[in-house]
Amino acid sequence: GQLKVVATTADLASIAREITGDLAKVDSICTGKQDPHHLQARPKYVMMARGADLWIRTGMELEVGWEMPVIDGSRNRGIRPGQPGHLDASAHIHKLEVPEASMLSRAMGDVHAQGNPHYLIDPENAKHVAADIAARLARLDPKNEEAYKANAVRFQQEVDRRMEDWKAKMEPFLGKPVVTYHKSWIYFCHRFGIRIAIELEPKPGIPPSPTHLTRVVQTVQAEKIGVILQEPWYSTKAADRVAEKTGARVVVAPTSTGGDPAATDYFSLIDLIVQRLAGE
Amino acid sequence: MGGSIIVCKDVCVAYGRQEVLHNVNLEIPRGAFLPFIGCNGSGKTTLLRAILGLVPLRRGLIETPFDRAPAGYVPQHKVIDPLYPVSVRQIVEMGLYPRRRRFRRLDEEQRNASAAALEQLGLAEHAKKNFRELSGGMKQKTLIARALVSGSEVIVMDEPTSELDEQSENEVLSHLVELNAQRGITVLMVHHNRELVERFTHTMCRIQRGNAEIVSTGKGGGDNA
Amino acid sequence: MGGSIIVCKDVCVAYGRQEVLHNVNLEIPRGAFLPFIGCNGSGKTTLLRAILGLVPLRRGLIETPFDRAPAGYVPQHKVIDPLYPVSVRQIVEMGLYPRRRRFRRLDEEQRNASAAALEQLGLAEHAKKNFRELSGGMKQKTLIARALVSGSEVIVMDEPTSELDEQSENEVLSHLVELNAQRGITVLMVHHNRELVERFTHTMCRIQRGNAEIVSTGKGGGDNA
Amino acid sequence: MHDAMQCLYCQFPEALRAGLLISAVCAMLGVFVILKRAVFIGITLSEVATCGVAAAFLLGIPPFAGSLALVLAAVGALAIPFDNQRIPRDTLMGIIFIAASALAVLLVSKSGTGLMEVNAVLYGDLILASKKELAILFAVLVPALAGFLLFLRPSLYSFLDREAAKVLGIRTWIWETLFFLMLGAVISATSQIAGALLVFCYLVVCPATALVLSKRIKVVLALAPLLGMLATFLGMVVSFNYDLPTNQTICIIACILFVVGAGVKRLVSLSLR
Amino acid sequence: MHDAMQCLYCQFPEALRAGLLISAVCAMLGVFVILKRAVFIGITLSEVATCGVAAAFLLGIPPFAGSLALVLAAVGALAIPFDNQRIPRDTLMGIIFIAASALAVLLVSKSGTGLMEVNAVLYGDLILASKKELAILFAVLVPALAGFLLFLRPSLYSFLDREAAKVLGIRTWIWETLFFLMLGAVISATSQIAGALLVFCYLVVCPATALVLSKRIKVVLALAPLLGMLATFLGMVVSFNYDLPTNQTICIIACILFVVGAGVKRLVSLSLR
Ligand SMILES: Nc1ncnc2c1ncn2[C@@H]1O[C@H](COP(=O)(O)OP(=O)(O)OP(=O)(O)O)[C@@H](O)[C@H]1O
Ligand SMILES: Nc1ncnc2c1ncn2[C@@H]1O[C@H](COP(=O)(O)OP(=O)(O)OP(=O)(O)O)[C@@H](O)[C@H]1O
Ligand SMILES: [Mg+2]
Ligand SMILES: [Mg+2]
Ligand SMILES: [Zn+2]
Repeated sequence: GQLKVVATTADLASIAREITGDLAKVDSICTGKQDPHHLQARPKYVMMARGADLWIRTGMELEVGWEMPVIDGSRNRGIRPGQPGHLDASAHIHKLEVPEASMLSRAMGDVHAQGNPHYLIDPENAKHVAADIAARLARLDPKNEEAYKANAVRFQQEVDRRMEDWKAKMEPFLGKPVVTYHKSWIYFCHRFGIRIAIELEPKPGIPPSPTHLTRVVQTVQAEKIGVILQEPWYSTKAADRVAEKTGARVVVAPTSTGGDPAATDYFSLIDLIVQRLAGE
Repeated sequence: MGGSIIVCKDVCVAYGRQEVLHNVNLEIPRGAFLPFIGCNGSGKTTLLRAILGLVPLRRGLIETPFDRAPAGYVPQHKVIDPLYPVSVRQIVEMGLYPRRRRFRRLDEEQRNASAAALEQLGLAEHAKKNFRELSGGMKQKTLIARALVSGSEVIVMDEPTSELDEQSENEVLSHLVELNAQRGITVLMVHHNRELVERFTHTMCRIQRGNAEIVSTGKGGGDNA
Repeated sequence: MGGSIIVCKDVCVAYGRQEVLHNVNLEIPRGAFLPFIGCNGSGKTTLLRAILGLVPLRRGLIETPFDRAPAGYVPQHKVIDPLYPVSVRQIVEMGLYPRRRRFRRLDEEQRNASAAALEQLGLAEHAKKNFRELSGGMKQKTLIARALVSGSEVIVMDEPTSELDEQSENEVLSHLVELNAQRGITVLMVHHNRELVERFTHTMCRIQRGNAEIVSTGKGGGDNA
Repeated sequence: MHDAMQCLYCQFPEALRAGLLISAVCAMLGVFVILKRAVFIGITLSEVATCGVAAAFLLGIPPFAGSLALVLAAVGALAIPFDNQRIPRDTLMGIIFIAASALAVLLVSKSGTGLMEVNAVLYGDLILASKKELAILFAVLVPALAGFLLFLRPSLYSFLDREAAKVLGIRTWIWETLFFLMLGAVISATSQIAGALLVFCYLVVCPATALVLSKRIKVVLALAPLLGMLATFLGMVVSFNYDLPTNQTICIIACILFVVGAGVKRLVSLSLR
Repeated sequence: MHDAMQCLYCQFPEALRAGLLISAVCAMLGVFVILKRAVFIGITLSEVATCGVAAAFLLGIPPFAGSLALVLAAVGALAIPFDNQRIPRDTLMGIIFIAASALAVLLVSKSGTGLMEVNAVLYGDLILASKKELAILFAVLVPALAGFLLFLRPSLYSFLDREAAKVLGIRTWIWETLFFLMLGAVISATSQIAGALLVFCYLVVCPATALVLSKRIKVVLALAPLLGMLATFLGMVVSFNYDLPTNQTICIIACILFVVGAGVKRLVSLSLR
């Protein structure tokens, strides 16, 4: 019957839905509010993997903690890495922050050793991912090949169409520095020519040191930075504190579909980020 | 003065399934010096704790003056958490609590009372030690001193001299008799050495398998049995 | 047989700054029945614990047979963690540990020994109770029973009868004397009632302010002092 | 170094003041937390608060109301006297910890929010303390401390020997309950600002050092806050100079003080031989 | 329901087996964990392991070597007899917890990795247990359990009354050290697979229920594993049917069993009046 597609994150699922239309059932493991680095396993995840014809992962070791156990637990050979039912969405994207080989050997076990995995927030990357998904679906379900390809093209065109609007709105930020909370924004900023001057919490889970905080304040003041950008699920205390000292604006925006009630699909996600940044 | 200070009416106490005191009726006259005598496990401790309100009664009623003026109490199980960094003197001063005014330091008289109690029990040189650094007898003496300084109308002691040496035991008992005779303080005391107790009184409370009654033995107050 | 079973040479024990035993020299003959007598805080408990190896010596040497055959011991502080869900019988059976073979159940003889000890101390009907459900005297009896079943050559008891009623105390002491006389078991026992002790022996160890010596009092074995 | 200190004060005056205040109060209360064998109460209550926030999100009530309600309930359960219980207090605390942690995840899994969002409500880092928070702190801690010191004697007696205290006419359950309620309020207020781990550290490490160093209750009660304030100050200076997270640096400094204190004590007692 | 159970077994045979094995062994050991007042040892050791992994990343040694080394050191410190100490065991445990948590963050802040990466190494979820992990579990738990049962008597005696045991010729320090080492090994192995919280739950909640229900040590030692296995089974069924995170569901079921057990006990004792 219908193809079953399981994506690890809500973003991937949202893009996959654009490609499949009604031709397949698309589910995601993580909701937009869950941290894909860390997941409390439920039996449902394994059951989803068991029934899946196509498994799509973000890759770049984002899901490293739980992905293989879930696949192993599902005993679904078709979605094991290397099988046609397993798609690593990061295959053709433009990667950022890939550490040098010398760094790699030193920091053994570093999960983000393949680069920063939060790439879907860049719409251009989403286009590559859409193409990859369509190609893979076509391989799994050749009779609907045409439909998938057409949907992918439509998605890409829609991205291109909206891109103009987004670019226009981001115009004021072009070449301007901002402060972000985590490194989860680098792809977005890279795309729209925004410079990340400094991060508030350079390492996830490690609170900023007083020196770092002072440095952030100084940077904001020196470079006249107007915006501190962060995800909704972290406390805004640190950002508020910097804002209070410098008069910068704290912008809270989701980085994944479903991370905010308004971000219902991939387009509305990017819309929302752009709106919030533009201060609408 | 006169009359009963403590009255037990049909008192039953039980631990779970086991009833330990069966219908105890007791009238303890004001100013009595009343030793409690009985076998191990007969219910002496339970009765005293019931009188002090430390064990719930299953049935019956106990009238005591303890809601007005607290008692002095030496428990049978003389343990104080050894972790607490409090000195012997501080433990003895705990007994002064009902007498001192709230938020005030000890007054002259109270300080003298605790010093006197320490002195009398031979604890003066150990006053700064911690409870865990005392020998068994010294622990017991500390708790006796705490009960003595409370200045209560009623003193309840559960085998207060079990670990004391002979001389200390005699001193403590004599002191209790003296307090009883001179100040009319009621003394309830569990003791296993009947011979020794009979040197001081011939009225005692005998407890047998959960039944208590006050009995008088031979009238002569001889020193040697 | 014969000779000394325990020898203390120049034993000094201190807690922190305070030296508690000063150069104790003691030879305890095999098969002795040796009461330890002394004031509170004189160092009796410390000496016995030093002999058992429970307190480190600051100086000196103690020779004992305890690395070959363990002792039976009743501590002064008769507390067992009340949280543990073990019955009186199980605590008594703990004393059988040195006698039983590893990984084996109790044999007939051992079961009889523990039953006999419980019976003798009047604990048979309480054998299934938990330690926390016992009265003070019953707790003490439990630990005495544990020491008795160990079948050791040496029994060390620190005020074993302090909370026992008179009859039990006499029974326990008589039993110890009997064990001593019939099986040549060495008994070291702290006791505060000198009069009572003299009914059984006239050789005792007197401890005064950290000095110990074995003394003999009047030779006649009279029953009343 | 001097510069750094100056800078520290002019950059983070609220953090320094809040840190000194929190450390002093928590370290003093911590003496009794250790003596009552309730060491892990700090993280237990912080888990309970998390669970309360998660429940509040689900019920749509204000997060703080939820966390307050659950914290009070937990504290009430812990104030029960445990002398005649079959299990000790720390076991009940462990059970509450587990129930709260698990329930928080389950609640979150059924509500729309993520666990990170719940945690964000309770997130605290000393260095981020604001003027408003400092005011809240004063409002909670100063009365708590005053009440504690005023009623130190009956509380101490109740804790030291409950039965004797009862016989002496002290209503022990009042003091125990008040102590735990106050502890709950102090822990909630301070964790909010300084983070659960740092409060846990003040409640345990500094009083433990004081208890190791002295056997006089008055000295212990004076030493613990001093040690807490010393650790706070040193920790802030070190974290400022070596670019380290402040809370964790303070914790490590406090642990170092403990090790040093225990070592010195041991050396002194060995040299007495 | 029957279907669901069947499904549960055919879908997650490893998880079910691992869960039953872990719960049985941990619940049995947990009886002594409670009696030794070391309730929070589960999460303390898991923090220590995290710290070890963080240190290993910094030093470039294999993560497990780092965590093993630190866990052994912590367990060694906790095996010290605490009778004559100025502070109780749980205080030292609290200090170790704080030091480990803080140090982990500080180490991470200076290394190339993030805290999530460190945690990922120690990540465990029962439902994801694999065949290989089940084999490791058997290799660790079965010998541990066998040793524990074989040497139950001397260990029990050492814990119950250390001095008396010493006098009876039991080398108490061996048994205490062995017990804590074994506990460390069991906790490390099982946390890896079942997650720290669930192991903590097995170690505390199920034995506490057993202790409340019975005062015979043999009954307690038999009841605790049974309760653990019951909670595991029910928890898996519930989590399967209502799509809830498995670990947390098991924890809550265990807590519910505790509350029910304590309530039943109370009712029975009231009805005896
Ligand atoms: N753990 C300890 N720490 C410090 N000092 C101690 C400790 N135990 C005993 N002492 C001191 O050692 C001295 C002797 O104590 P010990 O217990 O040996 O006396 P004892 O003869 O058994 O007295 P008692 O008849 O009261 O039992 C006392 O002064 C006591 O204060
Ligand atoms: N906490 C308790 N739980 C259950 N039973 C108890 C408890 N305390 C005492 N008992 C039982 O109550 C009975 C009486 O105990 P109690 O302590 O009153 O005796 P006692 O006369 O003081 O004995 P002793 O002379 O040994 O101190 C005993 O059979 C004892 O087993
Ligand atoms: Mg009694
Ligand atoms: Mg003694
Ligand atoms: Zn990341």
